[in-house]
Amino acid sequence: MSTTLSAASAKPRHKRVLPGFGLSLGSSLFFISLILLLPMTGLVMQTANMGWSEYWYVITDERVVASYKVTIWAAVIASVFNGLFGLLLAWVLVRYEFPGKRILDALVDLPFALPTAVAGITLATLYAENGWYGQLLAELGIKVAYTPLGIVVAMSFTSIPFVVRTVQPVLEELAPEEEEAGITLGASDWSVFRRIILPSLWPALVTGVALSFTRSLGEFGAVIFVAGNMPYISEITSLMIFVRLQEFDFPAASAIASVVLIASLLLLFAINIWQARYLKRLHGR
Amino acid sequence: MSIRLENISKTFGQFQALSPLSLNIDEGEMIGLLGPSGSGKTTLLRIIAGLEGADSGRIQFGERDVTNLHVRDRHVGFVFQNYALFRHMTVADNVAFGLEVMDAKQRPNKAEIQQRVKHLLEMVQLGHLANRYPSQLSGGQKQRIALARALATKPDVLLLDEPFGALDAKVRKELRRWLRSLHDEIGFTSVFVTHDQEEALELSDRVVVMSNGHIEQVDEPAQLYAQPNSRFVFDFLGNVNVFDGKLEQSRLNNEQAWISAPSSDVPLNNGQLYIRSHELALHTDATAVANLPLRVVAVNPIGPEVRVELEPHEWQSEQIWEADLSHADYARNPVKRGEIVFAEPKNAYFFREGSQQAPEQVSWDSASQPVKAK
Amino acid sequence: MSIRLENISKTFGQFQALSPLSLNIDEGEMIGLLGPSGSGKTTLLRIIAGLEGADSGRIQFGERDVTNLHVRDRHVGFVFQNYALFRHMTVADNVAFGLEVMDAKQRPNKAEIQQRVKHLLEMVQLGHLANRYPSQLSGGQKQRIALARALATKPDVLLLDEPFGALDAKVRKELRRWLRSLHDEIGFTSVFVTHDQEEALELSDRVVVMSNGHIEQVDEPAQLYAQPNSRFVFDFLGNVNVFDGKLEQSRLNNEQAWISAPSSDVPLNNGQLYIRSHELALHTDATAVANLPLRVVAVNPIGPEVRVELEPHEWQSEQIWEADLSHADYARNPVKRGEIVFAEPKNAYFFREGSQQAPEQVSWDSASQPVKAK
Amino acid sequence: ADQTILNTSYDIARELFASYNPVFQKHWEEKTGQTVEIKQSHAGSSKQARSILQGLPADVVTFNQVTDVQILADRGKLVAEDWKQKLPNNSSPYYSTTAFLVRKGNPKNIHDWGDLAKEDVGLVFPNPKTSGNGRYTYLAALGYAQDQFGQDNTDAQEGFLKTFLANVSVFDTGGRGATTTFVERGIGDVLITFESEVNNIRQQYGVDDYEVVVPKTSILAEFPVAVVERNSKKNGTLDVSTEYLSYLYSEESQRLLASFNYRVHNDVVKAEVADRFPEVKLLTVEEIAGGWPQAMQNIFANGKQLDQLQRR
Amino acid sequence: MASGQRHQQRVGDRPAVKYTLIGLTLVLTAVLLVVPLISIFQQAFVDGLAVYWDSLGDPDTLHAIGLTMFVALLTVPINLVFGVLLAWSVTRFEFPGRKLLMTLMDIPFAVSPVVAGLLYLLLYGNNGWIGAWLFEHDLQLMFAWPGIVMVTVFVTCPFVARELIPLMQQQGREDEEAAVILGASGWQLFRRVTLPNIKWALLYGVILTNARAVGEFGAVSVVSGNIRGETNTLPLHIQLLYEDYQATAAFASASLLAVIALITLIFKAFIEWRQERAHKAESTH
Ligand SMILES: Nc1ncnc2c1ncn2[C@@H]1O[C@H](COP(=O)(O)OP(=O)(O)OP(=O)(O)O)[C@@H](O)[C@H]1O
Ligand SMILES: Nc1ncnc2c1ncn2[C@@H]1O[C@H](COP(=O)(O)OP(=O)(O)OP(=O)(O)O)[C@@H](O)[C@H]1O
Ligand SMILES: [Mg+2]
Ligand SMILES: [Mg+2]
Repeated sequence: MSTTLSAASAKPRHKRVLPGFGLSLGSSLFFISLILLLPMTGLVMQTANMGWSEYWYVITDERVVASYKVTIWAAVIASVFNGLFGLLLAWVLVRYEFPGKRILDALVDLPFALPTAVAGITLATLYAENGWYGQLLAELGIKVAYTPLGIVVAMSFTSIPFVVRTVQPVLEELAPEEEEAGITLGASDWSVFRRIILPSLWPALVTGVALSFTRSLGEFGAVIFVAGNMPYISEITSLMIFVRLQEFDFPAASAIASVVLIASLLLLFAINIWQARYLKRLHGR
Repeated sequence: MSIRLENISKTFGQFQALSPLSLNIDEGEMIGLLGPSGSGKTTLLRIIAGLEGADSGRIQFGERDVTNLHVRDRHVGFVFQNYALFRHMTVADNVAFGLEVMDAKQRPNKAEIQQRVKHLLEMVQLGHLANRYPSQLSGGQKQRIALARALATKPDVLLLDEPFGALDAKVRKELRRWLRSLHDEIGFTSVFVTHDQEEALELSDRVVVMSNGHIEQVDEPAQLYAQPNSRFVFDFLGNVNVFDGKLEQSRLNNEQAWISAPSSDVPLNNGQLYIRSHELALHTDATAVANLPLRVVAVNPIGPEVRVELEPHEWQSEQIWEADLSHADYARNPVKRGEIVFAEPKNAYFFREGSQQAPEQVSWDSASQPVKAK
Repeated sequence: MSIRLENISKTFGQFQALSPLSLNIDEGEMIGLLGPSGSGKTTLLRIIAGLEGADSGRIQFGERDVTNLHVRDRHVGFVFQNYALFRHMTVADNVAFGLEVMDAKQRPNKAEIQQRVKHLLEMVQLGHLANRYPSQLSGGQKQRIALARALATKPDVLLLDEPFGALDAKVRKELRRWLRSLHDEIGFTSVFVTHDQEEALELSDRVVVMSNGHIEQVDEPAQLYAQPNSRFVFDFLGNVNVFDGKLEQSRLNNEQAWISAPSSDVPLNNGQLYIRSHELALHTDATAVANLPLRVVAVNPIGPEVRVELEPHEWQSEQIWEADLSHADYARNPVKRGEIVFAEPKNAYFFREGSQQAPEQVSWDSASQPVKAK
Repeated sequence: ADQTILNTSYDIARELFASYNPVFQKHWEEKTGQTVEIKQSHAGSSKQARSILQGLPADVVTFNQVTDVQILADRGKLVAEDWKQKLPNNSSPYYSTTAFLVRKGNPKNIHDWGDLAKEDVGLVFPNPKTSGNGRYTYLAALGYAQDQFGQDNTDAQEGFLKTFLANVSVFDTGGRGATTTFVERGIGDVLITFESEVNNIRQQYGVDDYEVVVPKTSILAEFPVAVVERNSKKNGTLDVSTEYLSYLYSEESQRLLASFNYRVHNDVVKAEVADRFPEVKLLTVEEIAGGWPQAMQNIFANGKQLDQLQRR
Repeated sequence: MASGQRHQQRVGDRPAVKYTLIGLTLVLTAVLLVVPLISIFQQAFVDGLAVYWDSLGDPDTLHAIGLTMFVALLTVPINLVFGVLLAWSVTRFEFPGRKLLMTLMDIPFAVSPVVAGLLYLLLYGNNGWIGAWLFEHDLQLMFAWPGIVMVTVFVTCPFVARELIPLMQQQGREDEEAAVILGASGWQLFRRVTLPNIKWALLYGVILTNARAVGEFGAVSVVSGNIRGETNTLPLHIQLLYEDYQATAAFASASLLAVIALITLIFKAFIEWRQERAHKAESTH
């Protein structure tokens, strides 16, 4: 017994069962460093050239702050709208059979494929007061193009696929039993949806909305054509970055970009963590 | 609440999952649906609940025709095979759900609901887990919560799909007993699905044996065991040895082996004798009753019994034979692997060749009859 | 190939899934790992296979230390609980996989592989399904394909995780028997996980009973049944009735009830008597051996036996008692629900109060001893 | 081709240089017997300058912003310090001015800058923050105000500019966007842009639907050109690059430029096209703001005059 | 007595609800996605078919199409390999920092494309610390096709991994473990077991990557240098045409992009459908 003890107490070196840990993690890290992180150093170095107070001054400039407000509000509205519309689209695509469903499914990805500027010009054409939609809306007294509402339209157009594509697979995987359990307990369709299905979709839906939101924060090409770009009213943050670039003020551009970037990353990270917690509660692991 | 099914049938695409079948269930009865996988048990249960629509036929709950009634309005309790607890709600919220979604008119107020949930959780002995999430429960606990949830709205009918399928033998037994006592106490009508014969026999007032979308037999457990009305039921209710014999000289012969005409007064014919494994005695020589030489393949002591596996010697049988002996019997004649032994049946069921009728029960000596009463 | 585990332990995060344990398995043995859910059976099996690394300890296959050997090089066959068949490959391709991925040097040529696959499929009696996809098979068929796939590379060690867990009782029995005969024929060493005691007892040469990451007992089935060395093993291997008694006047007393000192020569003490349910006789009056009044709660004829559930009358027991009677015994005294009857133990196991040792076997009359040999 | 040069230009000069390049190629071949290939890059001129600073290997720049050339000299020493003196007219072979496009019949009766600060006049011009075109517009308005209210009456000037800015309906980021907004979306009453553009637009969208109004005073908008010496030296194309720009001053070239609605300096050509270019009093940036560096610093920089006037 | 009626059992299967939701989706999709698409074609064909073909036949347009294809052709395989490696490392192994890695992967969604381009420019441009070195060694990355490929890779790199990770998480490791036990090497394991299981998600990721790579404007425009017939991609070319009052030609090219996107997406829907049908046929006989 005691003779084998020394041999046994040495911790065995267990090789990973599945191959490719070193290769896959190594090359992923290499790739992420090279493609994603290395360029970030440019941002850091540009902003590092400024002092803290100058940085603060640049990112809290009155007009820039106004643009944060506009951008965030528009992005919030657009992503909430996308949350609703995306959920509806995903639901209809998963739950029902109807002719043309596959084409509808394909159309969802259209906004990814169109250059954003084309999207912007097209939306401006449609929503301008002499456009197809603009005329109708004008009769109702609603102006979309060249108002903050235009920003919302452009943002939701460019980011709708995010919600659909994150919710869809989860909805597909949803087992019918919980739903049926709800119904046998006498719940109406609406209660079942709200109290049983929706909570299961939450993590995916929130992730989709968050992706849609961050994408909207950064959107430029599509927005500027419909925004009107009036100071303090319809100027978005991306435009402020663009202006700084026009002025060859790279540090200032980097500073404002870093604000958006940090905010987006924090949001995404927070959501990843929240989602892991939520899922842990659901699945117990 | 009694349940009456008339000519219920169901097809999925081309596949006939249920051939038209009828079944009456009395108020307060506990019915077990027993059958092999794919025999349509779940489908039938779901049709009763209203989760699936029948293609034809009629369903009555008591006096009420519920055929076209929505699940929601049938007011049944349903316990799903894998529990289907709401994962994002605490145990208490799960149980409260059925109460909270009631019409505003009927719905008890908050305090009442809380009271009721507390009472239900105590009834299933899990009061201390009210604030846990389902993922933090063991299988047996989940099962009990699923039951409590189904019972919260006081349904008249409780339907359970393999309620104990995924549980350990021990937990299973405990829950089974608990369910029975709950049933007796509250008095709802219940139907449960199982593919475990022991469970069906132990738990139900009557067992419905299904195969291929048909009902094969509906009977009380003892009756079912004593008088299976088809080969299928026979086969399904525990191990059985089959002797395929030709009538010659008032003996059933199979090559070198034979079994003499039984003492009971049944006209013999060509046909098959079904002999349960605990109704076989093993001897070192042929007896007057039978000459069934078998080679011992394995001897396995399984708890209170010794199970001897036997291979026909110089005659034919499709399957290995099995004899279940008490330790005492075994001690009297401790057969060894490889030996040739001679089996003698005590009781058997005779399936007449070419006949579709229920088998005749036959016996050779004064072996006790199985009990029939509950 | 023999297997030798020494001081194997494993933690997941904070959780000790296996406390250091050792186990020797002989060449050609078939070992059953039995235990409740979460006791570490799967973990142990995966560590033997090399799918999981142990935190400490050593594993030897024959003379070879394989502790640090990669799964690939351990050359074991593994059958997963839910089969893990490759969904996109036909049955034949699944079976051929292990052969096709061999080193070019060792790999048989195309024709040989085909030949071998054909042979394996015939061995598992599924030659006609070679071109189907896994989704088109029933559970039992899938299981057999998983076995054929694992055996294709002729492993010396076969590991199976609940190989029959998801199957019908009938199919299960058939496959079980088939696996045993395959094992005896080919002669690999095998370890299988189960939580079905009957399966473990019937199939294995030796059974390893686990609980909470410990090995509770390793023994041959008969031995295990005859001499369980702990309450846990006892409890786990079938139903048991517990009488908690205080020694007074050389009787074990529990309120109004008592059991006299057994005939065997064991010094009594306070402690618990464990009595298996088929070792209880029921009488209409107290006997010299015992005065155990019980109220009949239920009488269930379950196949060859009648199971009587009993509730202690004027004494205390944590659980319902159960007596399994033969139909003959029952016919002699056909008790009814609600009646008071008196139980008398034939054999029992005595757990001395405060002692952690194995129980002593005690008996009151000349009841036959269970067999011990296989 | 024996040599290749890259001409980096502003975004709407595509057709202009598409016409000029063959002319020059022919000239160069006649002169030296060599063939030259000319590659074109078009984008906003600030963006182009940025790209060149970061390594776009341009041999010559033909911009619509003096500052964008200047930055090449200041930041990167890519262009000679004295680039303005290398060619006539401040190295600006053609020029234009800021003019108005109004809808048919001039319903709002717009004739001069003063009319733009009237109530209910909607203006469309590019954002001075993002577009050189917009900066010219702003400076022209400032020049008019200085002219009108006197150099020192800054209050009156700013009052005028404030209403002027408040009348803006849409700030597009570039000239083209503003044009689209005005013409295709039907927004605003006046589009303010380069005179050369105004004429292009009329040609594009219909001569009859719009009228051009050239105010009496306006700004001199120069279109500077320069050789990116560091690149062209490296590429060995200094000669052809220099000649590429000088030849813009030839009569043939000037005629070509004029056909694109630019004003030119060549007297012969000037006389030929006099009827198309009304007399305007052209103020220079130097006169209005003391030069581009000062304009950028005191007017357009973050928080300076423009920002102050736009503050709500 | 016999009633063949079907019961509604899943939430939202009641015809009234079902058709309302489908209708609402179709209307919303039509308004938000289809009409903009039609409007692009309308503007492309405004001057007739001949002009449409002419504008597509322009050598600069043809070159832009070629360059765009070329960039997509390089980008897609790079991101394919990276996406698979990343998904493999994240789903098949446990290691500290897994969550962070998954968040980092989302950076491109959080960064505005223009800023993304700027980041590359700041790093690899002449004034960046790598760019200076490149300049000395006469290596032109920015304002040439390598730069375009680099930023396109950046912008599209999350798509494949994002498609694969949830699927591979859900499928678990058991199939692969079975293969390893049977002696499969890493490559055999991947090619013969993993790949067939993930091929649909992979295809979908590739299609999204391709769609986005073909349509990317903002980031590319920063690093391209806009040299006609050399570094102008199709979206840049569209922008240029539009700026140059060639709206019809611009929209013709835009419609081409939309068509490319739609064709790939419908192609995907088609093979999915065939696969599904083949599978159904298999499992029923
Ligand atoms: N939605 C469905 N579509 C097609 N076939 C179905 C469907 N539901 C059930 N079936 C088929 O109907 C038959 C009966 O199924 P059912 O689920 O009722 O069997 P079961 O007796 O409950 O079996 P198990 O013991 O395996 O649960 C099976 O062959 C099954 O494949
Ligand atoms: N990867 C893991 N991470 C954390 N805990 C684990 C992991 N795998 C197993 N465990 C825990 O280790 C314990 C033993 O698990 P194991 O799967 O070996 O049990 P088992 O005996 O096979 O049970 P069952 O009969 O339910 O399959 C359990 O409590 C389980 O929760
Ligand atoms: Mg079922
Ligand atoms: Mg396990």
